[in-house]
Amino acid sequence: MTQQSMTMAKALNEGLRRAMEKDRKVLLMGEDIGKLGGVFRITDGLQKDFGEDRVIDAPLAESAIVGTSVGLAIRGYRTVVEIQFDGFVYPAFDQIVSQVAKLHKRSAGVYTMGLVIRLPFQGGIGAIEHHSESPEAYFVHTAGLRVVVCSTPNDAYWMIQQSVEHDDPIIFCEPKSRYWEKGEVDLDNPPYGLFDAVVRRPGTDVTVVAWGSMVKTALRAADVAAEEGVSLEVIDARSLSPLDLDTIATSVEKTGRLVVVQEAPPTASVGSEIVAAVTERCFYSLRAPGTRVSAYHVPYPPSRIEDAYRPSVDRVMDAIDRVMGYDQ
Amino acid sequence: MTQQSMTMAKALNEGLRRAMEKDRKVLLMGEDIGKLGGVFRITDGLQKDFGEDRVIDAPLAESAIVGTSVGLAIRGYRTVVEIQFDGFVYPAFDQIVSQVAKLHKRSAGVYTMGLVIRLPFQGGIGAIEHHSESPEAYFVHTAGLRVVVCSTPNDAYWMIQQSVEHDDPIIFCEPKSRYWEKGEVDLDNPPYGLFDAVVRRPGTDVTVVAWGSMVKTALRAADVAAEEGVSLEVIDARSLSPLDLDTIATSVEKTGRLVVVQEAPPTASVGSEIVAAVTERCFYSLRAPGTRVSAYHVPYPPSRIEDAYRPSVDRVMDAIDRVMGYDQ
Amino acid sequence: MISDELVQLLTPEGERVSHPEYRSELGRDEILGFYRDMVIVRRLCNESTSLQRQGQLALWAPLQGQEAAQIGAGRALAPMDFSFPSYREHGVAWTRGVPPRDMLRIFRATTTGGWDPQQYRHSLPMVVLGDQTLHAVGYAMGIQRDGAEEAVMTFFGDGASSQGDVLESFVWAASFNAPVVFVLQNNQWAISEPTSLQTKIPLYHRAHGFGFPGVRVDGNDVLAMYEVAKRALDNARAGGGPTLIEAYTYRMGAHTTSDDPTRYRVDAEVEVWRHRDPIERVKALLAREFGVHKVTFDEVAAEAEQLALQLREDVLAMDAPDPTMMFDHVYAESHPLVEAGRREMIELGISGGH
Amino acid sequence: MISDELVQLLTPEGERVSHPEYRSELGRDEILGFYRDMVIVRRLCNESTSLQRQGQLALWAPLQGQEAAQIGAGRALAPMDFSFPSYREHGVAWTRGVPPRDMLRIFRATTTGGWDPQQYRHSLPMVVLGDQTLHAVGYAMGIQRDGAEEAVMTFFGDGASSQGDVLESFVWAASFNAPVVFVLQNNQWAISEPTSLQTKIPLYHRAHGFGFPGVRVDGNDVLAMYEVAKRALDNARAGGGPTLIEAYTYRMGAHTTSDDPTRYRVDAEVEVWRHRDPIERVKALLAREFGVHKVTFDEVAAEAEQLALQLREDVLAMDAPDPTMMFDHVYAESHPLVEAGRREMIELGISGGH
Ligand SMILES: Cc1ncc(C[n+]2csc(CCOP(=O)(O)OP(=O)(O)O)c2C)c(N)n1
Ligand SMILES: Cc1ncc(C[n+]2csc(CCOP(=O)(O)OP(=O)(O)O)c2C)c(N)n1
Ligand SMILES: [Mg+2]
Ligand SMILES: [Mg+2]
Repeated sequence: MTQQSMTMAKALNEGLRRAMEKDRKVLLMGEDIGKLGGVFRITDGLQKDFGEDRVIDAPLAESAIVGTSVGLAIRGYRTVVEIQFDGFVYPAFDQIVSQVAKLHKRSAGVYTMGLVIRLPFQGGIGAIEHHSESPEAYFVHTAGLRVVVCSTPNDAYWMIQQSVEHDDPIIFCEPKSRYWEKGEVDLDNPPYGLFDAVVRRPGTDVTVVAWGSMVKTALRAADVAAEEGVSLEVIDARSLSPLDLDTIATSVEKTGRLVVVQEAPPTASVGSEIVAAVTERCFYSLRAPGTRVSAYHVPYPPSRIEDAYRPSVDRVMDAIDRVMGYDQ
Repeated sequence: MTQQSMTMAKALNEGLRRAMEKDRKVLLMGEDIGKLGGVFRITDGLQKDFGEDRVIDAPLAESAIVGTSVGLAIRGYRTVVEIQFDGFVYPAFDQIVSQVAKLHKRSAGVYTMGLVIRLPFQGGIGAIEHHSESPEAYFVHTAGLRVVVCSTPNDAYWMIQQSVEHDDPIIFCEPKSRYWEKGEVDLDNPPYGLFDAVVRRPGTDVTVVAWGSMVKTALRAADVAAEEGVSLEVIDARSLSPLDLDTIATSVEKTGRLVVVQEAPPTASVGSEIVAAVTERCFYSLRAPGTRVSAYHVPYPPSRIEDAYRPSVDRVMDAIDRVMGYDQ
Repeated sequence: MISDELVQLLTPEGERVSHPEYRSELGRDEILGFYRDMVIVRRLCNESTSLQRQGQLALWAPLQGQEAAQIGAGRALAPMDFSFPSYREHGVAWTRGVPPRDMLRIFRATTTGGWDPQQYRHSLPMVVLGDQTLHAVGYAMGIQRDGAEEAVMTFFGDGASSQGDVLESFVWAASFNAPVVFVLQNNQWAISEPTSLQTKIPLYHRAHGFGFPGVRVDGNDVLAMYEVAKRALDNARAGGGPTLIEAYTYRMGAHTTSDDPTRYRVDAEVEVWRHRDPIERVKALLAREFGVHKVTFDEVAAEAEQLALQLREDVLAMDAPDPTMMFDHVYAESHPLVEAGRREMIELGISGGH
Repeated sequence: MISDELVQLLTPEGERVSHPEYRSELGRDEILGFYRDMVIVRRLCNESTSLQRQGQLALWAPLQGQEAAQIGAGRALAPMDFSFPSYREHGVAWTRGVPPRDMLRIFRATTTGGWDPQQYRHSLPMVVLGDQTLHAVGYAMGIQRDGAEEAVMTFFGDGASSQGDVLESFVWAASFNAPVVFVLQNNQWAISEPTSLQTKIPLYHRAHGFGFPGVRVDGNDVLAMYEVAKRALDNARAGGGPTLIEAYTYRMGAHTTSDDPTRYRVDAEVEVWRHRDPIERVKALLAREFGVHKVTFDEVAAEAEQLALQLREDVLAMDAPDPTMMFDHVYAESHPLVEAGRREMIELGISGGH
């Protein structure tokens, strides 16, 4: 087993490189992804090695980036699109929702929409407005799309490759605040299936589901809780569409309590979905109502106060206390 | 009390007329809303009476329709935008989510975004693709917007006026399959507040929450259930953001059972939100898990089979049977 | 001539006119072929309108008046080229070999597609205004990467010309010098809105502002349409980049069968355009210049009649699909929510041609 | 002259050149005023860059090189006109009277706004590329409905020129003949992308395709910018409709303080543009033509220095807001979810300058 320690940014870069080496139909397209290597350097060096025809610096228009990727898909290419920041995906919303999500269906399976839309998402980097959003719910709600989130370098390396190989369109969410954190990457074997949720830390009292940046927050909360004698089982959802409800439900049946931690605002969110779906499946096992720890129902605030907006360990612990106190 | 029987389409038309008479800053803008009166004739005759400056036939670009309405709002106008069909709102998504929803906040309250975006939505009219969608969840998830739905002519008449007068941006959803159904309109007094849910039929066994076209489906299900000896309390949610959770929770505390009926696909939907929020508030009252009856997680199908996609009385009854059977 | 700017090779009276840049050298058989195409697509269109009136179709978008624009452009395509239509291009679909019954499936609302777009190298109808233009440019970028000598053609209307996606597709086509030909059918109306609402100057000028050629063609002149389209496609295949062709034409009928044009336009305008009929002028030319006889025209009419009958028969035989088809092809690979939906539907007994 | 197409009234050497259509009749005081503006905004910009380097700002988007484009355009605005900037228009904000400290609030990340846009008749920075152009056109439509003699100016970059929203704003401005002036600052770069990626021809041509005038101006020549902008605004106020002004200029610095331009452009290019500095040429003109002395220039420099000091002081005094401010002004009227959030935060003890 070849192990290597690298940042998530590097793991994505290496994963993309490997995907491009394997299949010459794989293209990258986005703003500033060529010479600059993208504002986060995820595509660093790839244009130099694969040429301008395969690593395409795009004119500044997100709808066109996605729309032309659809045309390339019809021609048999697989484009990995980089949206520079979460908040700039909305101009492409029509192409994503009405075309990317529906053309496989509309063509009765003839068109393969095997494109990947990379979305550096979530906050926590002290950025200005529109650079810290968590728009996953919009895409999870949309039939025809799949949505996955990496939270470790190893997952980043493998999930990006699995996404490129997968025939359905995938919104690939990258927690930008974790880009520079290092972790071990196994260069030989993927750790899990692309759509599997994973228990990151086993526990017995409360099931905590998180994704992206919030996995680490949940794990820190688990440390704190352990000191207080409460055992959290932390699940990294990894795939938001489809959700791996089996893994989550199995855990909830054991713990009897569910807390979902998300950076997105609460209403009609992925958190709402997990709570609703798990309640339906585990009604008799639940000793407390499934509880969400979310951002607030307000626009992303100026980043000087973002720590009060994004779920913190404190807020997670507050929810843990609430669900633990329920049946006492 | 002046009562008049009219269709929902006519009620909207009269409501818009009254709003325009009251305030000369009220404008209408949309595709084909002038001479044609809109493809559903909701604005019939208004351009003739209020002139081309106030009833604006727009070039065909939804992003521009919404974006220029934002500019008009900054100038002090209140524009009621007509999006021709639900499926054509996505090109305007960026302007709605990043501007309409956020400019009041961004300007620290200086800009009033008092615009209304009318969205003929939901299916059931035998239309071709993109003409029958239920995109409400996207807007409900978005902080800064409000989302309301009329389901009767009386509500249509009053809610459109209340929406125009309200200072926040409102996504005004109109169940197009109900446009031609008649009902009594009270021309003197609004029946309810704009953001109130309303019990359309009192009952004791199951709380059924619906909106738009599905209110009628829920009421029909209540008739069927009554014959089977099950008493449904049907609530018309009317406002989806904010949700009137007090009214819903009060009902659920009484019935102990919740079924949400929506035309939208299930995942991360308004139905998910209602189930999650009600479960949190009424955990000990619930005798069965909150249950959703939704469309399926597939793109809107060809309309010849739309009746199998949209929740039917049969599917609602199936859910009623399930929640009634839970604690037996 | 309608305007100085217009490329026209055949007057409404069927007389040839010369043009400094374009000339038609087509012979009798080719022109007769165009004539046949136009007569057939008009006949099929009328049949579709009456099928709709009889409740057999959910909707129909008639092409009447635009036969020359569509047949001229469509016939200029080479077999390996690929085309991306909007929703009114039944004439183009005909030139690509799409069976008429397949064109009607979407309007009978039994499918959201209708044919195998790769087989005919003609994409599916696009209802969202303008979205297809970006697909066309992307496809053209694929052609460039394959080093293939192929071109793409995409169709949109005067109304759609205002959409951001269409305008972005111009930016991209120019930036990447993509082998794409944009065919803007300016039929003067976007439902109830006249073209003057979308633009104050002729639409073909728009291309110049993006740095590629734009040409305005008499869209009711099939010879001019064919020549201009062919040159633009040849140029694209040879690496010359995009062209915008504005086919100046007229929507003789309603926007769709749901529309009532009497609310917004006057008969006199329609009458003016009736005299510019795209079919009559070719018929006059064929008769005069090539001595084509009435019997030949009658044969074409009879063939069209036959196809219309066949179409009617095919449409009436099209049943609603099994509702579980909504779960097919949502994803290329299995998805738990889709499978759960399918199971639920089967358990509820809704499936099975209900 | 950089190109024949360019309106230029003052060479990089500070010599006047004549132009068939435009001439400057400004006197000493006005030109000195422009000089002062440019010196000050450059100095404030540099101060902001160092504040960012010292960790006092989250980000900074320098305007260096674009002072003439912004001051010329901004000074052409009448008090009642309204302007819609992008995120780099600190110079324009200065001409509108926005206090420098307020411009920096967004970059200190203590707000997503920063000033009262109605008070200064200058909208808030727009980070989403191009969205503001539609707001400008809508606002201009409001002016038309009010029968007011006012105009709107909106700013965007060469990169943003590819966005659908910008192009739709051209469609609308033309269709409604809106009193709006588009100022496209073509600073040659969109982060790492050269303008040649967005277009193969000069960007001002784009307006012609939409049916309104486009002019390319030497964006480093404040006199030319002022005259062209003033004429365009006068024309707009008089009902003459929109104009696109392409200010041909150069981004001397990094895109923002997060950017590293050495990865994508060569120093030699920057050097060429250093010789076209917008401030030096005005200084030369003032000295030669109006006999302005060193002491005056020194006074301006001292004033700029003073303002920079003041800015630094103001910025350092800007504390993080109370986190509960995130719940203010989300809605104009009370919203239960927002109030619940506020309550939760207060109960958790997070608020209170934490
Ligand atoms: C994005 C979008 N907005 C609105 C519509 C509704 N709509 C369908 S056709 C049409 C008019 C289109 O006119 P034009 O582009 O000139 O094409 P034509 O119908 O004349 O062929 C409109 C507004 C749509 N299909 N898509
Ligand atoms: C819709 C959108 N997409 C992407 C970005 C990220 N972004 C910020 S500035 C920029 C480059 C803009 O270049 P240009 O328009 O030339 O303006 P300049 O920065 O040169 O002033 C990009 C890509 C954005 N802000 N908005
Ligand atoms: Mg048209
Ligand atoms: Mg630039």
